[in-house]
Amino acid sequence: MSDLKLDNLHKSYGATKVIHGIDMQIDSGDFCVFVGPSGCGKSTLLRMIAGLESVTSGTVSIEGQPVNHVPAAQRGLAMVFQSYALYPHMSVRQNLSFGLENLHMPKQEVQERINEAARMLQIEELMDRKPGQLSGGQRQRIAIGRAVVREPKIFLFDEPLSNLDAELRVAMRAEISDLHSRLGNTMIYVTHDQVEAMTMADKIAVLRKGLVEQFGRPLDLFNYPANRFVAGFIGSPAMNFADGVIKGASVVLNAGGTIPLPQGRFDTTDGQQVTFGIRASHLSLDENGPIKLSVKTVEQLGTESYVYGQLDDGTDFALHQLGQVDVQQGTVINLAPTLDHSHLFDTDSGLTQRIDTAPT
Amino acid sequence: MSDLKLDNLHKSYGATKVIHGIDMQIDSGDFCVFVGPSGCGKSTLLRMIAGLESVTSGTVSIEGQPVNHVPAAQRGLAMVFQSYALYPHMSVRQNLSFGLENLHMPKQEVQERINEAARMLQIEELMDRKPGQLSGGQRQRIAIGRAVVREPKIFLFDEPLSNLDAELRVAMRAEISDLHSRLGNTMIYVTHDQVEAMTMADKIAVLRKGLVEQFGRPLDLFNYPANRFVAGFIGSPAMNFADGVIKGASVVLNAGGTIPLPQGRFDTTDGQQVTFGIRASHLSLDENGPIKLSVKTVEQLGTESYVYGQLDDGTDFALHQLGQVDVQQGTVINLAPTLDHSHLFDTDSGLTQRIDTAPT
Amino acid sequence: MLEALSNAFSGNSWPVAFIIYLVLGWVLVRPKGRIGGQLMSALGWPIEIAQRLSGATGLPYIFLLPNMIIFGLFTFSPLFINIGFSVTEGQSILFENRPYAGLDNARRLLAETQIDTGALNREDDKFLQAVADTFIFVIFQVPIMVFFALCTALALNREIIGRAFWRSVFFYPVMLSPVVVGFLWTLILKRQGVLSITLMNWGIIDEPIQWLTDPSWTMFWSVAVYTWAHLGFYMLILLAGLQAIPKDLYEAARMDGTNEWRMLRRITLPLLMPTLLVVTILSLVKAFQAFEELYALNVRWISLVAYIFETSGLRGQPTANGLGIAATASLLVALVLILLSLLQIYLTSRQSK
Amino acid sequence: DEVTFLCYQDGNECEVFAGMADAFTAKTGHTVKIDTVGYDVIRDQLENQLQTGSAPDVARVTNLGGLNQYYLDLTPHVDTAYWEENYSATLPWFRQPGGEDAGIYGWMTQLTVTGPYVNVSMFEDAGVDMPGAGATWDDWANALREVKETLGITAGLAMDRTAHRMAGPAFSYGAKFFDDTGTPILVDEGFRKFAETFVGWHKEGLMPAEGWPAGSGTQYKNAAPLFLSGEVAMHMSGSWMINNYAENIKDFDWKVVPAPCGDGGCGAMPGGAGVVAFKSSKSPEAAAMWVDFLAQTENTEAFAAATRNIPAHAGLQASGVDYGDASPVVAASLSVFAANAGEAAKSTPQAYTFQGYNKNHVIYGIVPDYLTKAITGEITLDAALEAIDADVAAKIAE
Amino acid sequence: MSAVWQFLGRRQGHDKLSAVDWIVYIYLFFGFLIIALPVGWIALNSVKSAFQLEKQDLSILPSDFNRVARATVYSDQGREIFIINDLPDWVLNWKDLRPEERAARNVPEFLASYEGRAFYALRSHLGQVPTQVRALIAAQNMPEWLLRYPSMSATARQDVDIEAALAGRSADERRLLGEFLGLAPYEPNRMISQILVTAPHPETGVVQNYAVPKFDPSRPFLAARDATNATSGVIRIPTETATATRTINPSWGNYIEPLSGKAFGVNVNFAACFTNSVLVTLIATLLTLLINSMAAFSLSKYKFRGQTMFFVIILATLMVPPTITLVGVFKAINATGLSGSIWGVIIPGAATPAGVFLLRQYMLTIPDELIEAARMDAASEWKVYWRIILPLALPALAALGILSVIWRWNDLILPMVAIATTKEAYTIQLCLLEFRGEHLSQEHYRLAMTMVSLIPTTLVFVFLQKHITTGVANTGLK
Ligand SMILES: Nc1ncnc2c1ncn2[C@@H]1O[C@H](COP(=O)(O)OP(=O)(O)OP(=O)(O)O)[C@@H](O)[C@H]1O
Ligand SMILES: Nc1ncnc2c1ncn2[C@@H]1O[C@H](COP(=O)(O)OP(=O)(O)OP(=O)(O)O)[C@@H](O)[C@H]1O
Ligand SMILES: [Mg+2]
Ligand SMILES: [Mg+2]
Repeated sequence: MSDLKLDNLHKSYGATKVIHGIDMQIDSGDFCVFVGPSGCGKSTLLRMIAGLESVTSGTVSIEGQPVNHVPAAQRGLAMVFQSYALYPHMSVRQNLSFGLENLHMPKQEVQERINEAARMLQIEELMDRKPGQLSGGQRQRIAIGRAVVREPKIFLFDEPLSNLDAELRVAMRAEISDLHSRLGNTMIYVTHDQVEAMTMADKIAVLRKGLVEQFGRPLDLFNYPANRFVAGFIGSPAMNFADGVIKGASVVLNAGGTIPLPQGRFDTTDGQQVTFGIRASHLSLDENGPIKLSVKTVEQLGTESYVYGQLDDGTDFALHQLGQVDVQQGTVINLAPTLDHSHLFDTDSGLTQRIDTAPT
Repeated sequence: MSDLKLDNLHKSYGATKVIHGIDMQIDSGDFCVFVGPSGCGKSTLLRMIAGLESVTSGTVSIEGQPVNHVPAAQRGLAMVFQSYALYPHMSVRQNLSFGLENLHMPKQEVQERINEAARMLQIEELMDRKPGQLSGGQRQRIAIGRAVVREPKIFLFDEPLSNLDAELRVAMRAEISDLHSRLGNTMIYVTHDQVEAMTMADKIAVLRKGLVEQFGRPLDLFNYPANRFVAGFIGSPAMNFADGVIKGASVVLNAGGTIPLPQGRFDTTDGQQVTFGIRASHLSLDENGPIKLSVKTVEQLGTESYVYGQLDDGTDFALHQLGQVDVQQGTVINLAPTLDHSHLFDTDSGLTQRIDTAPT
Repeated sequence: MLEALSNAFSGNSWPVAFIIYLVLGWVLVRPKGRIGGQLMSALGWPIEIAQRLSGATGLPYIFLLPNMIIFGLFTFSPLFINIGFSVTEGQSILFENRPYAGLDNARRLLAETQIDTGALNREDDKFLQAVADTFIFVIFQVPIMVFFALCTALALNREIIGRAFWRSVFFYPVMLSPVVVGFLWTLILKRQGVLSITLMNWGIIDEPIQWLTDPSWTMFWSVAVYTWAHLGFYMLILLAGLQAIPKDLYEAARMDGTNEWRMLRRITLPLLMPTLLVVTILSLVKAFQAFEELYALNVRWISLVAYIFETSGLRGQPTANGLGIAATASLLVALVLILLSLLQIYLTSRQSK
Repeated sequence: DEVTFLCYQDGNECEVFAGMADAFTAKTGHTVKIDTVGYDVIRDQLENQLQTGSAPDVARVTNLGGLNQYYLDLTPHVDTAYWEENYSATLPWFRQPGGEDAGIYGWMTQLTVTGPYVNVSMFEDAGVDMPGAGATWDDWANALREVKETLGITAGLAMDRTAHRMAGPAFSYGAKFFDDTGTPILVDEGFRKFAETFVGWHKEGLMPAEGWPAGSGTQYKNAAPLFLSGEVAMHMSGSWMINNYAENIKDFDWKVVPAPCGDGGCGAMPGGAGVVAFKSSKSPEAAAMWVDFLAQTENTEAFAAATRNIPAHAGLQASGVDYGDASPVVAASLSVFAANAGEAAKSTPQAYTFQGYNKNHVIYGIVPDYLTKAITGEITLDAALEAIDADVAAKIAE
Repeated sequence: MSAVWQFLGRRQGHDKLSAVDWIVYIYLFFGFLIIALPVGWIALNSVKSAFQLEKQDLSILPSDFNRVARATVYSDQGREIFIINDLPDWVLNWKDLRPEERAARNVPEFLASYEGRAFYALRSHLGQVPTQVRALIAAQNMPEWLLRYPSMSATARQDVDIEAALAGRSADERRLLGEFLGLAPYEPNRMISQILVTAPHPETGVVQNYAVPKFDPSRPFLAARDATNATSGVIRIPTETATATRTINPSWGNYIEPLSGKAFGVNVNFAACFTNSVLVTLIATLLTLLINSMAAFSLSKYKFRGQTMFFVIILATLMVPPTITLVGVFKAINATGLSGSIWGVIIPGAATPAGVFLLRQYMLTIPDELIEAARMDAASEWKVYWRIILPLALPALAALGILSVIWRWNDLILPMVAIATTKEAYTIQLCLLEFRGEHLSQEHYRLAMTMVSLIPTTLVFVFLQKHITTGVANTGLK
């Protein structure tokens, strides 16, 4: 039972309010990812959980116990830093044992834990090197190892992959997921890369400006975004949005074109200003399609192709197709949305107009 | 006629040979991209063309004239550097005019050229700012602007996008393509990102260890890679490779499984050691498929999914599917290759065994 | 004011030559643009011309040249002149009046008996005394200063109120000239100075102490004042070193449950080691050269440099062979200092690898 | 021609010269450019300048014999009879050692003599009578001890830190300084006796810790601040101090007393600064004329009166000088010093030999260097005396 | 109050000051005292009068005790010592007055109001004796040698008949002449100022005024003379029972006189010293920046044969100060004809190895691409240097500039070697040393001028503090 509960959490730096009241319940064993644009408060939130940052108001509870005033070291958490924060002057072994020695743990046990962690992370041959002699991926493993040996209730990761190159990131992503499934610990993971979020998380919390916009399973966020922000943030390329007005059972786009809405899916009123949303891969080339796109760039990647262009009113739109498409720059093409995958948001509030919710 | 010819070009730093003899003919108006792994000599080659690096042997000719001994400034080229190399202490206007002033061009003309470039690149409102006050994308435009005002015969770009974040890269990619189509200049562009290469190039030169492995149009390289290196380098995720032996008209994989080969497509001999290649998106889930994959990770990105795993002999294999797939980690799945898109390379030489070539 | 200006620029051909040089440059290069730019363009005309004539190959040497000329004239040639003095004898400063003496000066400096009179030599005692005293000074001064510089840097690296103010306060003595430092402290430490009198008023001592010349105090105060004057500089370097230690290491250590003392011992000090090394060696070299402050303080003992200074007779009465003896001593000191600095270069370059 | 004149001053000497230069110009048409510098420069830099050929034409120097090799012989330019008549006592000081040199090299601007200043008020307050004429150093030491005890002052006697001031008392104790051939024999019976006494005075506290022990090496140290601040009752200094004391002492009475005596006589060191012309001068004629001009009786008298110094001019010494508005105290002090010089010439002629010795400056520094160590107990007195002998021998060997 | 504590105690992440914080603040505060007190002490002393400094008076503020006059008069009754109360200040301070100030006083009229021994004391004190004697001799046609008599040699005195010359003079005239000539029983009368203290009489306990020579709290007793009853002798009064009053009186003249060249006994003109130092500092710094940056550019941005050698040489000699090779430096400066002018300080000091090192390290961080871009832009190498490198190295140049200002301003050795003989070229540090004269020490001027010499560096410090701390720290040298 190493669950974590945040209760109306606030944080201000002097007059600057950074976290505006966050409630969250993270269950034991969950892999929870915090995503959000830069500066939204992800790191701050994580550091408050870790105890590195004081709480302005609200409660952080671990296993039901409020820990607001418990020092970082005694909360039973471990943190993996973005830059890993390995002690550069200590060997890998010393890096791993340092925290345990601070607890005055018997040598014997320290040794055992380290060896076990080393085996698990396959870093046995690196034990006597210094961090400076390791590659990025190896360092990452040591940083995780340092957390693992402490057998924490909860792991915290603050953008642990953002310093790596693309290739290594992919590999590390897999390793961390793997680790999670083996250890079964609660993990909280901060990133602003939503590919990471989508592929690793059991639950994702999307943050914006110190508030949680949506908290749920990845595919639920993808398929049932609660508002326009989440819809735009989750998924790559970002969802296409076009403003329009409800006319009966259809949306009339400001750029021209009428899109019929599936029945009973959206809760709309006539004349409502709405934003229609559709992902690039849910569009198809269709001579009769209601959406007219002036093509600006075509990117042929071999196995897939992207077409970028603008609607008549200047709204950017993108099309994503598998395989190689036969579209020329400068032409105008017609696109049809897959109606099942279309979204509708209130233009003013940004809230989804969908009635159905994700299956639980 | 601003074509560029490289003739048996060599470069050594002391005893280290970096470029081993490169012949290449780049036509006027072409957008030519050099790709290759890190350290393969792309930058060196570009800098030799620019005149920033001396030529050890061989000739660089521009418009038919050898320019080996012409100083950089007088070759009529312009270069956009990876970090842009904007003069941080000068305003945008001064950055643009610095080179022209060095040529003692009349003030009037300098002004005109700058204004024109500014208009073209839409940086008119930025003219009095310093580079430090600009966003990454804006800086990029200034760097290009600095090249444009010199009205060079040839543009050289050395990984101009590698410092940008993913989003901006996509946008900038499009802008550079756009600029090329408007100016019609010859452009040489170095990158090691093959997405960039694929989407921007008229011609791609794949370099490895100081030699050109293949030089041709992007889709030709994608569809008809000349050897295993090019096949593995072009396309993302990288092509899957599995070693095997030719048995009649089929390949018997070392990991088990027999794959029939399309008739008349490959030039093989019985018992030949070959490497079978197939892209992740040219595999499909098929209960009878010859390829058995133990699934290690599944990445569901919403619109597409990747499945990573290993064959029986430990070879890594990946599957790429549109949409969301229903595969569980730890299970074994069967895959069938799309035979039309399969590749075959000699294991020793790595050369393709394909008979047909790209249409010209 | 005006008089000083005219004194500075008249009676010497340097300024005139410089103006001619500039005008020539201006004519040759014909710079355009703003006045500052024109000046700079004109200033560099030899380099411009050289590049036009022969390309870029020789340019690095030309860029080095002005510095190297001055450097050669006033830093190198003195070294060689000193070698010249050390192998010749006599009282004259002119080489034509100084007969060659081989190693005689070294013997005058170091031998047991005086080679000119056959009596017991006194010079070696003095020199060795200076060496010994200087060593004592260095041995105490360097660790003490490094320790306090470190303490101060550690204190200033904390989140304290008015950090910039404190930093300035501790750096300020570095801005004072040795003359001022000497004068300042003499005022306090002389027999009837504030220190003695205050201590007497408090009943700690019974009669005033001659802090700077009392043999049991002179070294203490030499070290103290020298440390006072230079601490700020090293404090600053250490502070920079401390600030270069990534903050997240401390956070990681906090997560690891490290207490402050252990944080200092296991994290801060090891990571500060490279800087500490630089500081130690720099201050070691500086302490060996200690002279000006001590000279201004009139301390009782004679440092190595003061010995050279005095013996050379450049100030004070020239004595027979004093120049040669001083030159020999100076070469010995220079050798030690160069070895020390090479050690530093070696250690720092090893560190940076 | 222009004569460049490097001058230093204890009081207003250079200003007086400046006034006289106008008269000189009026008389001869040559001009004099006076460069007033600190004494340091004369002592430390002049010889280097001479060696490197950047010296002035004329300078006011104190190292009279030491710079002989650079002097311009004035004989061809001046009335030698006049010079020999009036300056015969001091002319040898400028000459080369050995006695063969008969050149005329310089004009003594003034005669200085060492001697003690006494804080009269202290004696009065303590109720101690000052020893009279002919008293010995021991008498004075006893009297000073009493004053010190009674008033609770720091010390009784202060002395500038140089062998020049110490020489007079040492002569009194019988130190010879030179053997019959004129070579220095510093440490003899008399010297040793005085050195013992001198160290003893320091140890018992009769002499202050701020005096000799406060200096290091061969460094000179002026004890005047001690006297000025009322810390000591007696200052062993010299006639050059009169003006300073007359000017600056406002809160006690002071006077100059005759040099105390001893077995060896009543020792005092004569000395003074001389104006010399240098061979390297570009206009030797004019330089020589300037020196000669200054040496003329009326000018010398005017100079002595204006600067309140004892003239080195024999005739003026006898006839006295009209010191104008000078306070009677100053005049009286000057005459005591002049008497000291006369007494020394009789009872301790080695004082004049020492003053004329061209390496006396070396000895001035070496003696304090080692005696200080003996005072502070770093070495024994015997070792110090031995060291003085050896070091002097090494330093003057050529 | 609690708000103040809260402010002082505010910290991120922690609620209140820990024990370590307290120790740190105490440490810093002591450090502050150790640094600020000596500097403050100098500042306070710099406005004390010469007299106060001479007396080693350690009171914090510039002040003097209230004083009375003590006179010693010789007459046929012998020596008499007595106190004169209530003299005007100008009489007490007669010796401090400038000639014109003395002339402005009507001394005879003042003297007329006194008689007896006080009159004789004051007549001597106010310098009337020589004047009156001169007048008397002229008026009475007495022999002129009388004026020379005080300095006449003993033998010469035997040749003159002093009694005859004085024959027939009145008692008053005899007394005047006796004081002047030092004829027994007369000696020159004297008058001095003493400190006025109030204390109970040690035996009777009556509180009254005394005159004492020195008020030194460290001495157990004072040798005091009754300031009211003129004839009593010296009594000892315990120091702690005595009180003396002081008047605060800053001597701004300590500053004004040397700066306007009017200071007595100071051979240098401080305004000129200051100008010289400013010139030296400015020109040398500009020159240093120019040639050091050129060398650093060459060493950091080119590859050429001998590069490492040049660099190592520069580094190695970084550690050999001119102090050690002094004689050689002296010869070199002389040989180049620079000695005796400020150029002898400016030029040899311009090529600082430390500066080259600092700039080189900084220039290494400037991307080569910028230089290549400029070359592509057809800029000449000189232009690359001053249009690209110099502006970009500005932070390092600023740091070096500040360092150079400090070095040059505070430099002592080079000026001593190069310009010690030419007073016109003296820098401020040399001028400060001027006070260590042979016989005079003008401590009050020296203190004041020391304060003046601190002004520029302090200004530099205050305004460029940030650059120093970042610039110096990041290069690690001095
Ligand atoms: N010490 C501080 N003082 C004041 N404001 C701060 C402080 N630390 C962070 N902030 C502000 O708090 C907000 C949240 O910062 P935080 O580091 O949590 O963002 P983030 O979501 O982690 O961003 P990123 O993705 O860039 O790491 C930012 O606007 C930041 O400017
Ligand atoms: N100045 C040099 N001296 C010696 N070797 C060099 C030098 N410059 C480059 N090299 C070597 O030449 C090879 C090619 O370098 P180059 O910079 O051209 O690679 P690249 O293809 O641009 O790599 P990247 O993608 O990392 O930029 C590398 O192995 C490099 O180590
Ligand atoms: Mg963050
Ligand atoms: Mg490259």
